[in-house]
Amino acid sequence: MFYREAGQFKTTYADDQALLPIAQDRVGLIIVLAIAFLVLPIVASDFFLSSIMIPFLVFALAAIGLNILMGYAGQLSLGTGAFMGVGAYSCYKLTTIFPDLNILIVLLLSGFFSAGVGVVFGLPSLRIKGLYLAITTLAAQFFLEWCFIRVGWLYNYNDSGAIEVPQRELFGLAVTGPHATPETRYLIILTIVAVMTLVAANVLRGRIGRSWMMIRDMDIAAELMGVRPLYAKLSAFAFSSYYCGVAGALMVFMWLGSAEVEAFDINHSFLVLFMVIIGGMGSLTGCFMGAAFIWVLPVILRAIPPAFELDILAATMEHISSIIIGALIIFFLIVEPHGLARLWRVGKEKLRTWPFPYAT
Amino acid sequence: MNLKKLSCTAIAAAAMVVGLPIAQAEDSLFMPSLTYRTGPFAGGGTPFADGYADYFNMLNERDGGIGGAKIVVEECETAYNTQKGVECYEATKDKGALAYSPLSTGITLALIPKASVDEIPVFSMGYGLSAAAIGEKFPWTFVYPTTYWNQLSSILKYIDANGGLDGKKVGFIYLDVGYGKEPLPLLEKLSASLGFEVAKYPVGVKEMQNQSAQWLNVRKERPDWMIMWGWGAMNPTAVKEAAKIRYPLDRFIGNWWAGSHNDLNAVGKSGKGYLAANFSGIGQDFPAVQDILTHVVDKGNSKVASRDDVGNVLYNRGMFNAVVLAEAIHVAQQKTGKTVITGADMRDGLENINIDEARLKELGLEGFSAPVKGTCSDHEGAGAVFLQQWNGEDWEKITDLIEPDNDTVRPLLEEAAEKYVSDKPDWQGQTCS
Amino acid sequence: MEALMPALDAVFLAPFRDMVSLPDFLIQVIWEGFVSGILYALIALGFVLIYKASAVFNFAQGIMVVFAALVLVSLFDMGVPAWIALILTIGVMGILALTIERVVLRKLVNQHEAILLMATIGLTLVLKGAGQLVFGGEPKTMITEELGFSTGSSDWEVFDGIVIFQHIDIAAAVIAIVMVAALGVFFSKTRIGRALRAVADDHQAALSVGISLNQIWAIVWFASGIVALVTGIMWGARSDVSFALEIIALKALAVLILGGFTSIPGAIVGGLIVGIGEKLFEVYWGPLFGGGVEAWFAYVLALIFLLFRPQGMFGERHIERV
Amino acid sequence: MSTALDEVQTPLNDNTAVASEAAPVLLSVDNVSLSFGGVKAISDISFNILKGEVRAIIGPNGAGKTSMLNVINGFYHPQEGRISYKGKTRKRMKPHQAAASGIARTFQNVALFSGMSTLDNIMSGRSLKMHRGLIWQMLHVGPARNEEIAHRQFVEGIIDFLEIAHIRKQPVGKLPYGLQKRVELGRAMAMQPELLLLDEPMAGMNLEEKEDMSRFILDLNSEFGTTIALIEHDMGVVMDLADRVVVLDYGQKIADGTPSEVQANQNVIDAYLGVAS
Repeated sequence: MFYREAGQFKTTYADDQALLPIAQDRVGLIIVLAIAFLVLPIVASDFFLSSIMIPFLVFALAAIGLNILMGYAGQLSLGTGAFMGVGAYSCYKLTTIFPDLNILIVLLLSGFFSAGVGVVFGLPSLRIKGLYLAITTLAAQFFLEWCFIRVGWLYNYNDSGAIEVPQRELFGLAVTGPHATPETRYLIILTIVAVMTLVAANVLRGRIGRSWMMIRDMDIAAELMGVRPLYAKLSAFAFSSYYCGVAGALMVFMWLGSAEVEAFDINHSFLVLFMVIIGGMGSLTGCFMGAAFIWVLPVILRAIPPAFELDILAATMEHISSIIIGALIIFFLIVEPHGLARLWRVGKEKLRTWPFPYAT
Repeated sequence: MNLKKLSCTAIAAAAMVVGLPIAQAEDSLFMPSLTYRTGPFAGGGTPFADGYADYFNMLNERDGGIGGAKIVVEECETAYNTQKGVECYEATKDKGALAYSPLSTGITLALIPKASVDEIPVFSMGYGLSAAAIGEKFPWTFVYPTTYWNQLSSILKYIDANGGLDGKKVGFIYLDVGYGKEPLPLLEKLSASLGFEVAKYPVGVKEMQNQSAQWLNVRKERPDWMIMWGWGAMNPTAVKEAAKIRYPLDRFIGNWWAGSHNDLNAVGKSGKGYLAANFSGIGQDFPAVQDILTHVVDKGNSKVASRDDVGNVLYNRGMFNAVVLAEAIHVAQQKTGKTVITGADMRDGLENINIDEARLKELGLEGFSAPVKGTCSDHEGAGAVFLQQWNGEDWEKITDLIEPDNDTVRPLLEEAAEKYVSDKPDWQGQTCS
Repeated sequence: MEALMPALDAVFLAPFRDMVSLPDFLIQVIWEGFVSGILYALIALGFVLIYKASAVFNFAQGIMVVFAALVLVSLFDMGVPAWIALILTIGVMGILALTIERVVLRKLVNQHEAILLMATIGLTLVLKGAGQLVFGGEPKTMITEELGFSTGSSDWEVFDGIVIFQHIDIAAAVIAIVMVAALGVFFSKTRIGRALRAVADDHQAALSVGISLNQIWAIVWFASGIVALVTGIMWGARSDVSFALEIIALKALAVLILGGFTSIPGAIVGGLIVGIGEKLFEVYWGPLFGGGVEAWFAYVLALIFLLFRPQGMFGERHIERV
Repeated sequence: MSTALDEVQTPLNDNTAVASEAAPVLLSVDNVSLSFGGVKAISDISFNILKGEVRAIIGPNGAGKTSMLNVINGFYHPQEGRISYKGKTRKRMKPHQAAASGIARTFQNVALFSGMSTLDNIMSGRSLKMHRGLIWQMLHVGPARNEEIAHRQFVEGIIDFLEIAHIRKQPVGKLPYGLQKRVELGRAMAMQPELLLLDEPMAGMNLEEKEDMSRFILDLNSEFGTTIALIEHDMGVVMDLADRVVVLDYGQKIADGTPSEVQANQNVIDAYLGVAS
């Protein structure tokens, strides 16, 4: 009823090309951002911020990274976890080598290392397509995991073999390490994720984003239109891996506080993959929806037995959530391969045409 | 689903967001239990979690709790996964958690800095960071009864007593993660001072069940002894592979996470002779274990699959974890005079713990383990371990307690602790008189 | 230069000197590689069967191996005699195949192969959750002896040393060979087998043979379910039955790259190359890298191979048309 | 204003040459042979395309017509022979190089970017004309935004020309076939090509759609002076549109000339009778 675009006329191409051409969407986004930036840090509990919101944002960023590669450029990757790892280890090395460098700069710089590694492992994509490529990204995953274990230099030869986040301050406020409050960490991640999402949206609607989608939809035609597969594919790998790398660095520095190689194992690659599938391939909104769904669903499932005073083992709920997520992946692939994001859009379309059910 | 339950859920959800403290019963003691009944290591996590929960439940049933306060055990499933472990920590710490036993090196490393800020002790019993034995540097972390490093020195002592170490070759097969690599620095230092050679055989987590290459190398290099830092599916596979290449199993010694019933039941007769270190008693022949059977298991309040599982190596170890924590609560209650204590009180309790032989007997655990005694600077106790041997069907204790070589190990631990805090300028230590 | 020579020697010469100096050991290494190669090949075979007939890249093959073995062991634990448990397990795999065909595949006909792959990843999650829910997460012991396999070993004295052959490994090799031969006969001699081959080439053509696509899919899933069961028994006998096995199954993906997605001989040869290659590499070159190289050897080998021959060993070069 | 904008604002009809025998040769194919694993798809074919003309390539199924187009725009590399385009002779060229030198094409089986909207599909034809780097793209302000808007303006011109304004924002995957073909033409037009290769632009269309498409092709040729090479089965259309026709059969050239000459050629009649049902 309120979601109508009637009366909103675009008078310039610039207006028409805006990210959110419909006024209600813009208002909605502003409200969401206002809640995220202003309300949540004040009212939400530490647990909600540090165990739900922070992981959600980290995974949303990683999902954006994978979605750029998979949903927009059409290159299937199972190496997300390892690329996140490259970001995390780079961040650790950078901040221990240059302890005085601003931590935000370090976080953003560390993405470049994973972008570089992403390009190297993206090289086969020039000759290999589809499932074959997916399997070669497994090579990246396992080889990098091995490096994280075997190359002691990466974790400063710690006895524990783990990277431990040192405390870093920004304007006298601890932003990493145990003394950083959840609110501080949350706001920093939120800012980084918001800005990086905007940047991704900008790139995706421009020439470069279009060249990725061209390669995805029909690589031969794209090449005949003058897109160079070399640049398009490698830039997609670089861009995607940059996002994954920053997400990995944020994961360790702003959330876990320390990490062993398991934090970047193949299961994380799959976790992010599920987020992209369920959220919707080729949709940035979908990345947030998918991340929220996959991360929050088990948390909710875990809260059900106590709420109903049922004596169900935590482990049982764990298995059930695995079944549910698996079944939902199949369900979405069958019913709506474009995931939650498409359902959301369909819902909005219904609102626009309400009360006429069949108008386009 | 009726309306009342629905509204309960909604309120719980809202409470979760804004973090209203979910009311705990007054005068109760909240003990979170980070379990891993799922995931690749579930086989070991399940009996441990059962023993832990059953002991506290037994105290509730038999004694009405500790000092009159009931113990509330809340399980949170980590699947041995660091992220979920951190989540469990965040979810339970505000409910008045008294101590955490993270049960995975990864989670332990993540919690050590967090818990010290939140003033909740971390009790990583015989795992985690060996350097945490140094109380001056790690006021909030405890590793009773002993560390990996001291355990290794005990094992080496046993080898030395059975044919000498000098000039020998010792193979070290380990899970290629932080846990398995933990004792490497000590092993290398001791090999130089004791004059033995070390051959290392890492086993990747993904290759746990595919160890033939490592054992082929063992066959080639013929070490005189093998020591294993293994966990989960790695252990039975290793013992099977060792038997396959006809390595003498009585020269193959696992650490205390590589010597449970779960590991060797799968191997059966072919694992006969394999040795493992242990610090907690085996079997049901302890009054405390009998009490668990009467008060918890037989009443159907335990999660164990069968009554026979009680008394297994890992079950008893989980129980021992609870014993130490219960004792710490007891000490803290006596020191403060309060029934309901805080994390900080708990820390004092742990630091002043003293489970000597008389106390073990009182607890119904005579001969169960070496005495556990802590001080401000010693968060480890440098307890002794014994060796047990698999007879094809069950574990048998074959040695007396073997004291570690703490004089050698302690300075190395101090060095490691120093290194840990060196790049953390804001680290809070404590001074011990 | 002088610093380089020992390094070159260590990489290019020393391993071969090692091999020659202990020939019995070399044979043992190759045998071990051969046996694990057979197991990789069996997993890959399950993939190939399904991919050939339905172009579904079945990521769930690894978990099906675990699932089949768990069903077998759990039935036995419930008191069912071993051989009856085996037959019942085959029945369970049949029901599973029918269910997968009905609930998942039928709805996804003609979808893009990436979508089908992801559906099987979803299936993996479901099977993993359901398996742990029903059977528990603890590792279980394979009922090797109860099924009539010897757990002993035989020695072969050669080159002044011995090579040890586990009977179960020999059995695995024999069963694998028999199974591949049986599949070969099935594909070339039976009506259904020929229809399966026709399906691989052209769905319409298969329909004209008078067998519905749905039936064929159910049959291939069932067939690879049986392959999974055999694999599960063999691998379970070598270590134990646990969900940790699932990750090892991923190596079959590397095998597929070498052998091609549709070639049964390719799966076998690819499996053996990966199995033997990774053992030789780990034993003779692994120490140079600090060990543990088995974790990535198969994938990196596949990656390098792909760069030179993207269509696999036995695949035909694909000509793109517009 | 930046150079990118200047380029965009150049009128479409900058090459005003009209087809005549005197017009310069734009592309010439000399003795080209192409085979796949021993099977000859094209053998020893030579012909040329003059600037500004509409050149048709016809022949029965499997005559090698599409292969010929693929050779011209660099998708296939001929084993023998040479291709000269705008006076430059080459043996190999990559498709994107062909695109950069002004060759655009459409496909027999529509090869649109099915996940993208009509507008984005046609915008994709502007890829080579857009130059703002990654940094500007990321910020999407100033030059990058202006560039995007300028090209949008240009693309809107094409949308008007092809009368597809109503499907501007729709994903092309779900459009009817005839419209998809039109969008594909629009995408090729957006490249402002000197040489436009059309592979069966009217296949599967009804009469009305064919008439529309013919009108677009003729307008494109006469108003904007684009040189066009097209493959078409409908002889009526070919005779109406083409200035000159080359006929292929079994990979060989059997005739070349004006429509009426070709129509009278005995080889052509035989080839068509032999294959036609």
